[in-house]
Amino acid sequence: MSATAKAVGAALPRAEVREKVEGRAQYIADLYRPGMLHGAVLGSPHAHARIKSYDIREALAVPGVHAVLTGDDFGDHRMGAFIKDEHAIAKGKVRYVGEPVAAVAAETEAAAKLAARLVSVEYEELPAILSPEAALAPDAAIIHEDVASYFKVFDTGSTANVCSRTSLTEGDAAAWDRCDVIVEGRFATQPQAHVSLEPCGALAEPDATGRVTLWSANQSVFRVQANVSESLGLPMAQLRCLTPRVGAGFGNKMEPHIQPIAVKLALATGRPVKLILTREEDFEIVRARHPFKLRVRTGALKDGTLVAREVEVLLDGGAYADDSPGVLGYSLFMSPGPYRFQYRKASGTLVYTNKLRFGAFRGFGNPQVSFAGEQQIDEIAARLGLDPLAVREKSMLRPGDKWFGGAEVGSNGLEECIARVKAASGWAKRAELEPSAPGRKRAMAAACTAHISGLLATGAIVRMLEDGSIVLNTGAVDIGQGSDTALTQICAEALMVPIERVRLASPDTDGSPYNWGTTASRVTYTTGRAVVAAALEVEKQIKQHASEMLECDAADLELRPGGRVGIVGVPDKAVSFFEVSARAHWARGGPIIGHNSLVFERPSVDPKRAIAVGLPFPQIGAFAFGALVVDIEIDETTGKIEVKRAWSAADVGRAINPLAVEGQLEGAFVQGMGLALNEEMVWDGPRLANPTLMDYKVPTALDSPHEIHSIIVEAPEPDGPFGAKGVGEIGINVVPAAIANAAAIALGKRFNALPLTPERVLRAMLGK
Amino acid sequence: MSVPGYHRPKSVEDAARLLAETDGARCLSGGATLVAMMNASLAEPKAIVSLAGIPELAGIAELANGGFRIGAMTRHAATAADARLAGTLAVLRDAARQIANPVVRNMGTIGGSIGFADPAADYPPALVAANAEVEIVNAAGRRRVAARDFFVDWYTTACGPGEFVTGVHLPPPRPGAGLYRKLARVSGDFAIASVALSAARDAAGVSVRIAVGGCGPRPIRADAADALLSAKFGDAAAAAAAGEALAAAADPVDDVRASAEYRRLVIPRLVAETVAHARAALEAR
Amino acid sequence: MRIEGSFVVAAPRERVFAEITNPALMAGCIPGCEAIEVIDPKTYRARILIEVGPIKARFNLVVEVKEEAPPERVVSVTRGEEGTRASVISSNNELVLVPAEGGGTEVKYVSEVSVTGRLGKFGLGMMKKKAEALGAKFAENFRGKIEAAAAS
Amino acid sequence: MTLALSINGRIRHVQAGLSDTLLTVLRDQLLLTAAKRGCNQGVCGACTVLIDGRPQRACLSLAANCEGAAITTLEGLQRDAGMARLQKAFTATGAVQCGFCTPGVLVSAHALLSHNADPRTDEIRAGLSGNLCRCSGYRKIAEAVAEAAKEAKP
Repeated sequence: MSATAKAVGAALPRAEVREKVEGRAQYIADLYRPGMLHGAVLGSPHAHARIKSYDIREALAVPGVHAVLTGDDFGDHRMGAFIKDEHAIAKGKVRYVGEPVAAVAAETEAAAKLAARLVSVEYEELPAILSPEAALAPDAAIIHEDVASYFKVFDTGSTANVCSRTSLTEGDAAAWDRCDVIVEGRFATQPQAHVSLEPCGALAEPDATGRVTLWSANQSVFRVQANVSESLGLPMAQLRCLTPRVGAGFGNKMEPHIQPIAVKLALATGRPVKLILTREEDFEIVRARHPFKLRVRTGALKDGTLVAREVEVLLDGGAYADDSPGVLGYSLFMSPGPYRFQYRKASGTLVYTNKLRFGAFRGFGNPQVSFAGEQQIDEIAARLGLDPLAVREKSMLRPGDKWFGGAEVGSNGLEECIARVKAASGWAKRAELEPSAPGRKRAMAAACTAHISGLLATGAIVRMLEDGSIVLNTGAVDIGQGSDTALTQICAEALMVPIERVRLASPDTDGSPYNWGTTASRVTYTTGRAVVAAALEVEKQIKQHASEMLECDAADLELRPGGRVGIVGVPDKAVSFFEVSARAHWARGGPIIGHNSLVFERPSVDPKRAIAVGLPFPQIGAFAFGALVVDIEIDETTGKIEVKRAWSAADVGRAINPLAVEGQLEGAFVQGMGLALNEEMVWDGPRLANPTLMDYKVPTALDSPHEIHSIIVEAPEPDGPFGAKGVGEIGINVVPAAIANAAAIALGKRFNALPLTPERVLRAMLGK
Repeated sequence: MSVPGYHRPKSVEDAARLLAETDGARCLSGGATLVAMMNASLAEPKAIVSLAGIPELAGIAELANGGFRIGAMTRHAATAADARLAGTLAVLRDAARQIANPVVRNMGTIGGSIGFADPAADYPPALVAANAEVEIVNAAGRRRVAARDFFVDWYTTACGPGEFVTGVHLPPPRPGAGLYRKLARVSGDFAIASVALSAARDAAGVSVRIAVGGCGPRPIRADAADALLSAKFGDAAAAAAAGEALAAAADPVDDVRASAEYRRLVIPRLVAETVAHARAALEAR
Repeated sequence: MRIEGSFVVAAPRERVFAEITNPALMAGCIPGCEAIEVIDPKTYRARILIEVGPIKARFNLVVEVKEEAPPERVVSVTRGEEGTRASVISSNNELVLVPAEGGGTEVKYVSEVSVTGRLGKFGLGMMKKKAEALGAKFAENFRGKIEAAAAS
Repeated sequence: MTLALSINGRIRHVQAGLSDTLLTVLRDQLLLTAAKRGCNQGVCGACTVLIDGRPQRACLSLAANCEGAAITTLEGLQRDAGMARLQKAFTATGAVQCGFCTPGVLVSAHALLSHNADPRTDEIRAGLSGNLCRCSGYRKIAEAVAEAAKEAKP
């Protein structure tokens, strides 16, 4: 890249793409260490049972076994993002089928798996709670008897099987009386599996002093460090957490999976231990998207002006809280959608059940509430005979408006998003769309969304090496979404150096500044801000040196492309970063290091405007906006829905790397299609019935349309890095809602449950 | 230098003998099914008899009567690409083309697939509609079983202990149409329900064979359905009646792909659509 | 995994009840049953081989009769494992005998079966389908035995 | 038991039992880790390698059954002109995100282009329908394959 070409905004290839296309990229399962043992776990056969006793003699007798660990070998330490309710391994009680009960380290994987099976455990079965309703029944068995004593990071209101409850209210309920049309409905969404193509895994290696180096498939080396240290009762400093390449996460790897057990096995054997889950264990043990039950009401005036929205949700949280309180809170916070309402109320309850923990998954509750809310806006438009997008344009949030609860909204490009998808899709002439063959129905529909990017803390360290090249260290894990590339571009742009002169250090809890994690679409925005600020400190130090070298005032200096600094207006009066850095290292001032730390501080709720109870995040993030149009066909013989074309616009503030932004919008759309049309985790009583890729199917290249038009809208965010906001999740939020809206137009039937399988659609068509 | 327990006999007779004499021996053809089960520790064979070394099991050969013999080791990709399987036999090609995906079609074999006899697989109904026969061998010799009698129950065929499939015999292709309509959740999945139809047309009229997959322990067929369609191939009412007859004969279950009730609901609709497409194909000629 | 079914036997209820609680006869009717051993009047040990395609699963089961209300109802619990504990199976079974017209007896059976381990993960779909076939085969064998005995 | 397998043009000696798959042998003994284990059931495609020139699932191929076959992994295609064009196109079009599916996709795409030099978009997508990708939504992957095919034209 020439010295003058811009880094930010350039559709550059991924920094690490070469090793990936040459098959040299190393993921957790590809790592080998000398003397490495293999780990395996035994899953609970019961959904809810007390553990009476263990007998590990048979397991220990298996040739090549080095350690067999059960709950008795783990202290009574608990971890958890919002509620510390989870041991590293089942201890005293099992709470879902498949929950790790015992763990083995052996010379070979086969020996470890055989030995794990031979650990015999005596259980006292308890009634299994398999639905939120059963959890709330007065006589229900209690899953976490001592929930009251757990440490909680916010006022969760936990009692009996209620894990947390949240409510947020703004405006005057009398607004309902002013409504000319009110639509109300009950909706249900299904559990979805992430199916990151790489199953979870970890490799832990102790050193002589008992300090453990832990590689693992993760979305945050710092959350791994925190969770492992909390669940094993180790000081954080005793753990050094690293990350190999990660084969996607989508939320599956944000909180812990098998890391605490791998570390305990390593400490027990004094040997490196590698534990890679099978695909089936990844389905059964880790986490999945929350199934929601919703009751939603929306009211509007005759002319389509939206007036009031009320949402009530019931969440199945599974056996452990994990990120669920955050998903509950966030889904309520986003439930009104990007519109002006005079009255908004959202309340919900999260309950424990004896299923695997439900946790973070791209969209974090937004797809679930949007499936209901965005259909009700279409229902209102249909009743009033209005264009569904016109109804949205009439009431959409405009620049300067606040979000539900009073949170500040920076830039707002929603209007342009809607205009761009309308134009690109030929929305005005959607009624003229013809089915591609007889026996098929065709329709076009739309939906709008907003999403935050932000949340919590991040840092950046920019170091200039002796030769003037730059090492950037942020601790942000690239799970495939392209943050390594984007952050490098931001740093190169800030210091006006060619991108090849900036290298990103791999996340390492020993050397990286803290980063909460790659989640909530936050890395480009929050970590990008820290990178810009850290680069600014480097710039100041460079100018200080240059002012002494060029004998001028630092204020008269400017950075120039290619790693130079010179006097404004005097082209030949300049020095190179190499000269400055050499001076700093060998003569004056010391090595040049810029550092910045920040936490997102804007409050999520203005107490003067809204009443919040049990909101799990006092601060939330910057707001991105999006609009989606889909063109679908329904096969009248079978009810099967095919998506032919889609236009997905997102206001991302500034596209740091347009290729990466398009990749997020296209990938999110197809993952959203899976959620909309066929993906569903199915339980057969207490056990998951389809924990394999033979039985749980995700869209293939033939099930997704080639015409997915991603449209980048740029309304610069005032404090975003070069104006950028996040884009990781927004592209999935309203895919189910838009497809359901199109199906409703094509068939004249409203769908209030996901997925929209051929069966569900044909039944609706035939009124069965 | 090969692995103990692994055998690669050169002849069908050697293979049959090895299977009969070796305890816990299993046949390996393409591996798409058996190795997947071994990886899941569902099948733990003590010996493997690979059929890859037996020349007569590979390839599609034209027979003296104008029909064809498809060797058990013929991969789906080869069956899908063989233009000689035309007219009424096109139903088999259409089915082979829709199995799984291109990479698995390079591995999976017709012998392996029908030997495992998952009723939601694509060959069972197609072979019934093509009026095929399955060639089976055991230590004593070879025999042939009509496809409609070969598939007995869930994952159970007419093959007895020590027996394995050596090939499939197809009658001569007759002018007409052959179609396989597959309804699945996503591309490459097993069928929720499928309809295989061959319609031979000659001076005397149209002779139809139809079978439904994925909706019972074996491919569903009904003499009444064949008769109704053959008598009035153009008639929508006949197609509807045939669909009802097949739905009645079906014995679907609820599974992760769909409910039994939906399968009963969709069979007549798929049959009607497939018959309409076949009729259009006949009229086009 | 819920397995249920019913079939009619041309024999009076008392007769059917006596046979259904007679391990020796049941051994001959349960498809794949290789051995049955009475531990005490309420407890049997059984070894059952189930073959589904290339899958061979030999289950070592313990059947405990929980409730017996002759001649109409038997409730039992089955627990066991197969291979080196490759799969663990447990099921709650209920058998109800209802007089059918013409002096026969309708046998209704319901089992709530839980399978974990290799068969639970991979074979659940196949096992459910095979179980339906096994149920039908059991009915056929049982009816054959009872009606043959009644006829002689 | 020692087994001699032809891998990327060289005979490699490996230990293999009856149930060891080619994928296990490639990854754990020969440290050829381009082929990935995504499901071990032949569905995801991340383990796709060439066996006698045809793309197949390494996880469903028994090592014992591969004696005498020519096995080619992505590591063995680094000096192949067709693969170089694919790698260049995948890099330029943004067809790679997490990269876990990429080796399998590249091997399948390479096989597709070797017998269909100028495939239509729907043919590319059919050819890759056995390689799951959860990040990209497939569009840029199909574009990259079309781009590589265009580059190959004289």
